[in-house]
Amino acid sequence: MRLAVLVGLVSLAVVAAVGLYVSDFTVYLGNDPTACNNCHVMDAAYEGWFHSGHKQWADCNDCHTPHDLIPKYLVKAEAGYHHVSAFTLGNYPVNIRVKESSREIIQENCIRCHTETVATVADGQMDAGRYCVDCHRSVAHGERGISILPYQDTSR
Amino acid sequence: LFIRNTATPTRGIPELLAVAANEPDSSKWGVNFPNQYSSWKLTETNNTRTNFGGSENFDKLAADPRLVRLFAGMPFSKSYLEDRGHAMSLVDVRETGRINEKSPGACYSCKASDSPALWASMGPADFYKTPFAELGKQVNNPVGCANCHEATTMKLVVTNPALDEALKAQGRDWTTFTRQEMRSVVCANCHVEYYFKGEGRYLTFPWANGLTVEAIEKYYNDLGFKDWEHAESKAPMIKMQHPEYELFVAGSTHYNAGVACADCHMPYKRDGAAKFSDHNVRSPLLNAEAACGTCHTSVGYVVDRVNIIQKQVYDTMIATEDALVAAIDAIKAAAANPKVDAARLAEAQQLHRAAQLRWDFIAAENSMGFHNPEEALRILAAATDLARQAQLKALEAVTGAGLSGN
Amino acid sequence: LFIRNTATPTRGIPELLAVAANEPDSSKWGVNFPNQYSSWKLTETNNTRTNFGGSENFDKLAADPRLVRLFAGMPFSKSYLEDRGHAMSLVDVRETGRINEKSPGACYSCKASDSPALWASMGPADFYKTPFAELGKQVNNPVGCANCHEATTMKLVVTNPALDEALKAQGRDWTTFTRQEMRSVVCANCHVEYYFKGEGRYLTFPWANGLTVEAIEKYYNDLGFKDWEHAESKAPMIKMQHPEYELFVAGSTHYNAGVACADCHMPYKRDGAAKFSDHNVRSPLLNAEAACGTCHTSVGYVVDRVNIIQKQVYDTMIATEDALVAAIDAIKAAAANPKVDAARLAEAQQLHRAAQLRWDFIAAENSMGFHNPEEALRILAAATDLARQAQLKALEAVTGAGLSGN
Ligand code: HEC
Ligand code: HEC
Ligand code: HEC
Ligand code: HEC
Ligand code: HEC
Ligand code: HEC
Ligand code: HEC
Ligand code: HEC
Ligand code: HEC
Ligand code: HEC
Ligand code: HEC
Ligand code: HEC
Ligand code: HEC
Ligand code: HEC
Ligand SMILES: [Ca+2]
Ligand SMILES: [Ca+2]
Repeated sequence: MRLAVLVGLVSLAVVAAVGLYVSDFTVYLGNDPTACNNCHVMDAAYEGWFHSGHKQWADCNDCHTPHDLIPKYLVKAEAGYHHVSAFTLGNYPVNIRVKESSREIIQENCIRCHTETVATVADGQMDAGRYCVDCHRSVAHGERGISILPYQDTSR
Repeated sequence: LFIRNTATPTRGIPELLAVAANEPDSSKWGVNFPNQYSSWKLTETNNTRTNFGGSENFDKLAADPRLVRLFAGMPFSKSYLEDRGHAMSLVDVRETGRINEKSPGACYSCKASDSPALWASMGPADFYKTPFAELGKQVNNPVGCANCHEATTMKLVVTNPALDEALKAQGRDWTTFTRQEMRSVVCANCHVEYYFKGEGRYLTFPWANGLTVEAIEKYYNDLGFKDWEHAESKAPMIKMQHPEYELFVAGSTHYNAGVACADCHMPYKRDGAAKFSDHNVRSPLLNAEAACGTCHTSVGYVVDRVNIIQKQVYDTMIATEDALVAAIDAIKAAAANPKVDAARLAEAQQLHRAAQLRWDFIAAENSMGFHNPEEALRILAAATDLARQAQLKALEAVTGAGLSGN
Repeated sequence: LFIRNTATPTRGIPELLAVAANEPDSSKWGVNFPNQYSSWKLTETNNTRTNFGGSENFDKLAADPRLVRLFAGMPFSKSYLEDRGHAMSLVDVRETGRINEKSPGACYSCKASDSPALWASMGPADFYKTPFAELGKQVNNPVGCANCHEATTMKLVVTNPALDEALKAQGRDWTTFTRQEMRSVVCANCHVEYYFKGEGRYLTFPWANGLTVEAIEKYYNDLGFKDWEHAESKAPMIKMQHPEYELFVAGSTHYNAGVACADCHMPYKRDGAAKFSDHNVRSPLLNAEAACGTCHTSVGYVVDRVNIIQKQVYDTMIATEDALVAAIDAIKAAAANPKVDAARLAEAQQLHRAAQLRWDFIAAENSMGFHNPEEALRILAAATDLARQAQLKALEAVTGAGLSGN
């Protein structure tokens, strides 16, 4: 128990330290998408979002963080720590994927904005066991289909 | 958190009328749910044709005369039309040339929203064995709300006793299925292969060994069952009927990806702000933007693939039919030959049965293979092989063995 | 337009060494591109096996003895191994039992990064007709950089004269192809069906009528070409070889979706910040997270589908082989019969040729159908049908017509 607390404090220190080191930390308290894009590993996600139907409607945090104040910053701290450490240590997968926890946060946000639209259909009597994005596969980050890099430069 | 129980009040339209359990009249349900009702009503007037489907009830026998010989000796050789919308089911079952005085009430099972109420009142057994004409007096509504929904909750439910029994026999309890599973299972109330068991013509699904074509074949073979004796080859035949559900769940791309029948055939539609399930159930190719476009950004690409796949399956299916016709000719010729080897002739007839039930599993299925392209082609390849072997055995029955290299 | 503002793929490090045009030695290129070089080097030691592929060079003839009879009378009946990585190409072509003193230099075309330089210096015609053993003295490097890249620009290029000529013959100019197209076309330098034209053993791709199996069959028939005469059936046979490119481009799901060979076989890999194409070209199933995960959110689902598809294709392919063996037996038996009808026997032999070249188009293709599942199954279904017809014709050649119902 005491150990856990200790670890907690240490990691907090690490978050602060590494965070400040990697990039100016305060922007993460805001909602500016480019803040996410500070990391090149977020490029694909950023670009996808940039070209998706939602750019003018929703920022990263509209979907990726809960919308009651306290949880929002808890998630940010947790994710932020994960991102920074993963990024600095480079121990993240080739293809970054949302965690189940993020999926559920996102789902809540879809419904939050579209309550009216889905009022009728979200009134099922059984658990659907599926997410909005199982169908709306490209609303958030555009087409996942074709490998992106070959299209980066048409110069050659 | 998922699309799940939110308080009833949030439903698009507040209930105006309490609908009785198993209410046969869809218009009564429609008072509460005008969008679903009016879209369902459209299935009455749909008449657009697609390459291999659509809602124009053209004559399948005229389109492909081979069918007349393949079904020789049974009603499908007399009358077989392309199917159309749910609201036409009653008209079509009454107008078909396949109905005669011996037809049982069982034929109404999947054609009327009166069925659930009648099953409840008179019991399935009596329903099935009552003559078609007589039962007809109590049947007035085509496939409708009561065939898929529970009136009080609007839940999707298993309404057909045959499906309930088939699932129970497999030790599966549909009341525990997820909503997504029910979006396909509700179609299995009708879009499945069936037969009438025994004298009572009891409606039964042959699922005891599983849902693959091989499992269904084994079921019928173990039972020593035949739908009819082929008029030309005298083989004991099985007629397969609309196994949409069975083909789809056999490891298809979409089924394994968690997609349901309703996703493609009842895509959401927008009415002002709120969206609802389009109850104008028809070929998704007539509505591809909504039916496919939400999951597939390039609708042109997927529709293109459907056309490619359907042509591949159609060409392969026609080759199977030619092989079946050749087998029938050979068996007929052999049987007519005085010095025929009876044992080998019987083998040839068994091969004809095995080949044609496989072919029919794909031919009677209504997506021209799209619901599960690889499985459809695998089955057709086996059917052609068996048909040619039937032809060879028939030859051997006359010429003696050795020659054919079997 | 897409992803415009991100950096172009960063090459490991700035160029240190100017690489000469067609430089055969990959290690020289490697000085500039250590990531690509070291990953390419891994193809030398890969030896993991998958259900139907992988990098262990197991004996295909032992795994499926039917092949020995199907290839009776030609080298593939003596030696046929599972393929492995690019860096092993030279070792394997030299160790195979298919090489003899009559083998032409043409066999080195797709086995060495020396080929482009030699084609440039001695000219393709001389390269091809020089005896294998003699040309071998100038060949020291397995498939490598020079087979796919232009040294000065690192562009992907067509290096094989046969591909260049085949495309020209179709009026297509590869220098105008998009980068994504080249990510598949570069593989077509080698992963295609080919034959040696005339006395000079000139390496040629049979593409004049198109790339489908029917178009290739027509090409060979018009030419009256045969690779060998079958030792048992005496039919004029065609040996198909690794038509990966042809099968893939025949309207496959992935090709039509704009996916390239390199997307799956050379997925991007990360080295610190830099991303590069993994040059450890192998079965994507050994690297599914990267190979499929870029586009498919559920890797488990797609790998599962591959297994289902490959089993469907394998089972269907084995049925075709049994039909082919039966046909060979029947033709042999008929030919041995004194009162055989020569004309019908010849027809049977033509049917054997047509059936086996279709089967081989899928059997010699290395993805067990995955590159284009529906097309693979369509072709196998046709092959089985033709094989059984060959068997029937052979019978007719002895018993006379009428009986078989053909
Ligand atoms: C409209 C809602 C929405 C917005 C706005 C949005 N995302 Fe996402 N994000 C999603 C969804 C949905 C997924 C994928 C969930 C899934 O695949 O099941 C996702 C996945 C991701 C992933 C994981 C990669 C993957 O493919 O699973 C990253 C990284 C990401 N988003 C970052 C961002 C960034 C950075 C921004 C802002 C530039 C952003 N998102 C904006 C909804 C959104
Ligand atoms: C410090 C660099 C960095 C920044 C800034 C950053 N990310 Fe990430 N992000 C990463 C890395 C690295 C991963 C991979 C972590 C893993 O999957 O193990 C990741 C993964 C993700 C994922 C998928 C994993 C999950 O948590 O579900 C999402 C979603 C995501 N980031 C969203 C965001 C959003 C939204 C922002 C801006 C508020 C953001 N990122 C800013 C580096 C960063
Ligand atoms: C911050 C609010 C917000 C969030 C979060 C959000 N949306 Fe939206 N979305 C909008 C607005 C505003 C529009 C445009 C008006 C409209 O069409 O309703 C829109 C449009 C859409 C559309 C129609 C246009 C298109 O791109 O196809 C779909 C579908 C959609 N959203 C689905 C989703 C899904 C799925 C999620 C969760 C992954 C989501 N939305 C999250 C606000 C949001
Ligand atoms: C079964 C597949 C499916 C699921 C699950 C699903 N949708 Fe939809 N959604 C559709 C279809 C189909 C449409 C209609 C598209 C059209 O009209 O072309 C649609 C339409 C919409 C629209 C309006 C788009 C427009 O054109 O204005 C919004 C917003 C939307 N959905 C949000 C959601 C949200 C939020 C969820 C999760 C609660 C969700 N959807 C779940 C299939 C789905
Ligand atoms: C991925 C989408 C998809 C799913 C899921 C799907 N279908 Fe289909 N279905 C199609 C397409 C496409 C066709 C071909 C329509 C045509 O040829 O015009 C079709 C055809 C049909 C037809 C014939 C339609 C006609 O035009 O006469 C029926 C009946 C049918 N499906 C029932 C079902 C049932 C029952 C299920 C579930 C067991 C199901 N479908 C699942 C896409 C789908
Ligand atoms: C109570 C029986 C029953 C149920 C339940 C049922 N169907 Fe049908 N369906 C039929 C009958 C009967 C027809 C043919 C009607 C006719 O041709 O007159 C039909 C026709 C169709 C057609 C062809 C329509 C056309 O225009 O060609 C499609 C598509 C279809 N059904 C899909 C489905 C789907 C998807 C479900 C489940 C969501 C479903 N059906 C549930 C009995 C049923
Ligand atoms: C298990 C449910 C079920 C039973 C029992 C059933 N049908 Fe059907 N019927 C369907 C479905 C589903 C369709 C639509 C798909 C199709 O046409 O293949 C259909 C379509 C039809 C059609 C319209 C297309 C055509 O074939 O002309 C007729 C007529 C028909 N049935 C007659 C009958 C008769 C007569 C019987 C009794 C011998 C019967 N049905 C028993 C489910 C059933
Ligand atoms: C062929 C089967 C079938 C028939 C017939 C049918 N429904 Fe449905 N209905 C469905 C399916 C499938 C859903 C989707 C349920 C889900 O997603 O949980 C649905 C959903 C609904 C919903 C929930 C909101 C929505 O649109 O998704 C209502 C309300 C509804 N139906 C009313 C009706 C009424 C009224 C009728 C008669 C006019 C009717 N249904 C006939 C299959 C059917
Ligand atoms: C609810 C989502 C959903 C809907 C609706 C849907 N699909 Fe798909 N489809 C998928 C998924 C998931 C896959 C598997 C490949 C992948 O992971 O993208 C797929 C794969 C495919 C493929 C490739 C498989 C093959 O055999 O080539 C085709 C073609 C296709 N879909 C066509 C359609 C058509 C046509 C429709 C409409 C009638 C449709 N889909 C509706 C989700 C969907
Ligand atoms: C969509 C992904 C994908 C694409 C695109 C693709 N392949 Fe493949 N390839 C596979 C898979 C999966 C296998 C099966 C591997 C196995 O069975 O272990 C395979 C197998 C192979 C093999 C045999 C590998 C072995 O294990 O021996 C070769 C050679 C090959 N592909 C070449 C090609 C060529 C050349 C192209 C382009 C014309 C291509 N592939 C396009 C996925 C792909
Ligand atoms: C210069 C000729 C040549 C070119 C160009 C070429 N290959 Fe190969 N490839 C071969 C040969 C030869 C082998 C077999 C080597 C052996 O078995 O010794 C092979 C083997 C393979 C294998 C099987 C590897 C294993 O471990 O089983 C795959 C996969 C493959 N190639 C894919 C590709 C792809 C993808 C491309 C294009 C990006 C490509 N090849 C380009 C000649 C070539
Ligand atoms: C057009 C290019 C090309 C030509 C010409 C060619 N090969 Fe290959 N070879 C390949 C490719 C690609 C592979 C890998 C795919 C496969 O094994 O099917 C391969 C694989 C092999 C292998 C390893 C697998 C096996 O079959 O044991 C041997 C040995 C081989 N070739 C021998 C030869 C011989 C001998 C010749 C001349 C008669 C020849 N090759 C001509 C392209 C070619
Ligand atoms: C089997 C064919 C093949 C061989 C052999 C090959 N490459 Fe590549 N290489 C490719 C393909 C395909 C790409 C992707 C090009 C693109 O995306 O435009 C590529 C890309 C590259 C790139 C660009 C950066 C990147 O990683 O995408 C470099 C540098 C490179 N290769 C170096 C080499 C070197 C060094 C060798 C020899 C050790 C080599 N290649 C051998 C096919 C090959
Ligand atoms: C560059 C993108 C990309 C890559 C890489 C890719 N796929 Fe796909 N895949 C697609 C697209 C696009 C479809 C078509 C369906 C759709 O639109 O979602 C598809 C469809 C499929 C399907 C459904 C078709 C069928 O016949 O069932 C399977 C299975 C599949 N892919 C497996 C794989 C496997 C396994 C790999 C890796 C070896 C792979 N894919 C790599 C883009 C890709
Ligand atoms: Ca129809
Ligand atoms: Ca291999």
